[in-house]
Amino acid sequence: MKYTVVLESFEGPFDLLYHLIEKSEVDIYDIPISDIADQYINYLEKMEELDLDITSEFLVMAATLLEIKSKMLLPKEKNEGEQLEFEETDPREELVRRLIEYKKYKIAAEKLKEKELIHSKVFYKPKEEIEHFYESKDDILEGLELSDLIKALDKVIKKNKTANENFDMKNIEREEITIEQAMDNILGLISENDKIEFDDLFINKVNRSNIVVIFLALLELIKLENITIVQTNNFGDIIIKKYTKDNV
Amino acid sequence: MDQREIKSIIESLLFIWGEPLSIKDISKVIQRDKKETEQIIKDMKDDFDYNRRGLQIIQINDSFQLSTRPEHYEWIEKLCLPKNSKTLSNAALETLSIIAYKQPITRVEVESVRGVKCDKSIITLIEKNMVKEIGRLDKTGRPIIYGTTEYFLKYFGLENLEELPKIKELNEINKEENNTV
Amino acid sequence: MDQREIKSIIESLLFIWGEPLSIKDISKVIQRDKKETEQIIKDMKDDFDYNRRGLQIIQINDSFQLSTRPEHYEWIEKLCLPKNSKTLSNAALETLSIIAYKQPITRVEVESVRGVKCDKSIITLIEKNMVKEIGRLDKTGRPIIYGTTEYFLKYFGLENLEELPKIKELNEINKEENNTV
Repeated sequence: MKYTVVLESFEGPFDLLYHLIEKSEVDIYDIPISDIADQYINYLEKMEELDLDITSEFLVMAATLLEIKSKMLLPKEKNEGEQLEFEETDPREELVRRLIEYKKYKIAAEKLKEKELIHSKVFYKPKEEIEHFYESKDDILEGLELSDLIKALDKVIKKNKTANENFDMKNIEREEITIEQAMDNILGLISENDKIEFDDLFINKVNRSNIVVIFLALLELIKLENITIVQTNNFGDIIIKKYTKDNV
Repeated sequence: MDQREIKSIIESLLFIWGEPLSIKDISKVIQRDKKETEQIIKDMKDDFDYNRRGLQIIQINDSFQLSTRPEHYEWIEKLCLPKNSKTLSNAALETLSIIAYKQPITRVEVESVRGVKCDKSIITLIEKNMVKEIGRLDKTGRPIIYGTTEYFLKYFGLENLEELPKIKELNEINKEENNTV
Repeated sequence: MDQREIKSIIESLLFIWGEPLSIKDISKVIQRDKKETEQIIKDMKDDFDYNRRGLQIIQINDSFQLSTRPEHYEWIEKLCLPKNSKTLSNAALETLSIIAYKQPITRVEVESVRGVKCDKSIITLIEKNMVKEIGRLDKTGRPIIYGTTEYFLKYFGLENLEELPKIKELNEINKEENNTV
């Protein structure tokens, strides 16, 4: 049976390198390059075995480590010629500088994470709807067109971009109506119109489950003696009326 | 948990709830019985008044709500007047568009999209018969669920809600516009 | 109008506004200069803390906002589960901290510190409104310069950029660590 080695994930070559240095408990200003380079390459090999994606940055770092390693192996030149100044600098210097720079921000990121944790527990209230101070209630909904509605929505979404991450546009589905809602709708229609035709209930309700719900609502209303149904001849229109003792 | 801590918690509950919150719901959270809870809130009302706080606690039947004080109206008006004349009259329309597309939807959800309280514009929309209550959510506070009316469809010349222009298209328009910025 | 009345008005303004409200706007309403206004609000902050109120006043640059207290989170959670945004990934946090400390900064500079590509995490941070483009460098390719937003400050509960953990401290941490290593 294959067993999987759990490899820590690293945010980049510096992250990995720093990890190795800490693990080996060595002085960052005096890194045993040869040793660390081996560990680093070893780690990349493990990643490869596990089929993990090794980005080019990790490989570049491996090359850099090997380059430094070979430079360190070169015998120190004697104080001759112009090369001397160049050779005097420690080949690890640039790497160390960058490592320390990286570590600073890694620590900062950890501190920010702590703050994030605390402040994700704080809540605000939305702004009150102060536009209302100026709206004369009468004319706001006069002469609107569909395009005004769309523009308004578009505006809201843009204005409030961050809050709207969860305004999931792709998954908006029309919700099914419940039997209670359907009953309310039917009663509403009847009180407006006295009587309605059965077929009228299903106009626009193309969805099959809605049709079932409306039908169930109708049955429920009959049972509750809220409505009554009349059909004068076979295959004629079915009329729905408010229930009264007279029309039974 | 001492009395002061409980008051502190109740204040934060009222703050984030935004609309009337029932004694029942509050007492459940703070794990005190209803009578005790009511007494604590009445104490708080007095504290608020005594300390001339900028907010007051108002009671509506068995519910409580935080609000500003009427005597501060003129100051609030000063804050709001110059800034917002631009956005005038769009509140109701924005609210309506969100309800139309996301129905069934609660007030809190509408507000989280708009980023602004919407209680007043929802009342306006109900008065105008564009929006109606279509039920209540079965959770704490039993928040009302809103949807659009038949009149809404008629008004905008739609046969049904499926006829609303697809939001996906809207999304793409947004994306394009963002790219050009 | 005495100090207490002013505080009361400011409390109601903050309540109404909901979002960060600038000292400038507040000072205009209460007709005091900005310095005095700021002092009054700072007093209020202390009052709120001292009285263990359920709300707190937070500062973001030159603006103030009312919010609940983090220690009440568990109680609020019992009432309702407010929308909890996902926290940032480590990659995004690293990128963000580099931008925060070194802004204004280009993508290439961020990448040279992190040693990895950062285009994706920068896009994420822009989408989350933590980071924004603040201009372009006047050199070949005119690379974009990035900086943090006000929302970034609020998200991490920072009054301003000076409140970021001191880099000096970070240096000391390094030294200490080096000694122990």
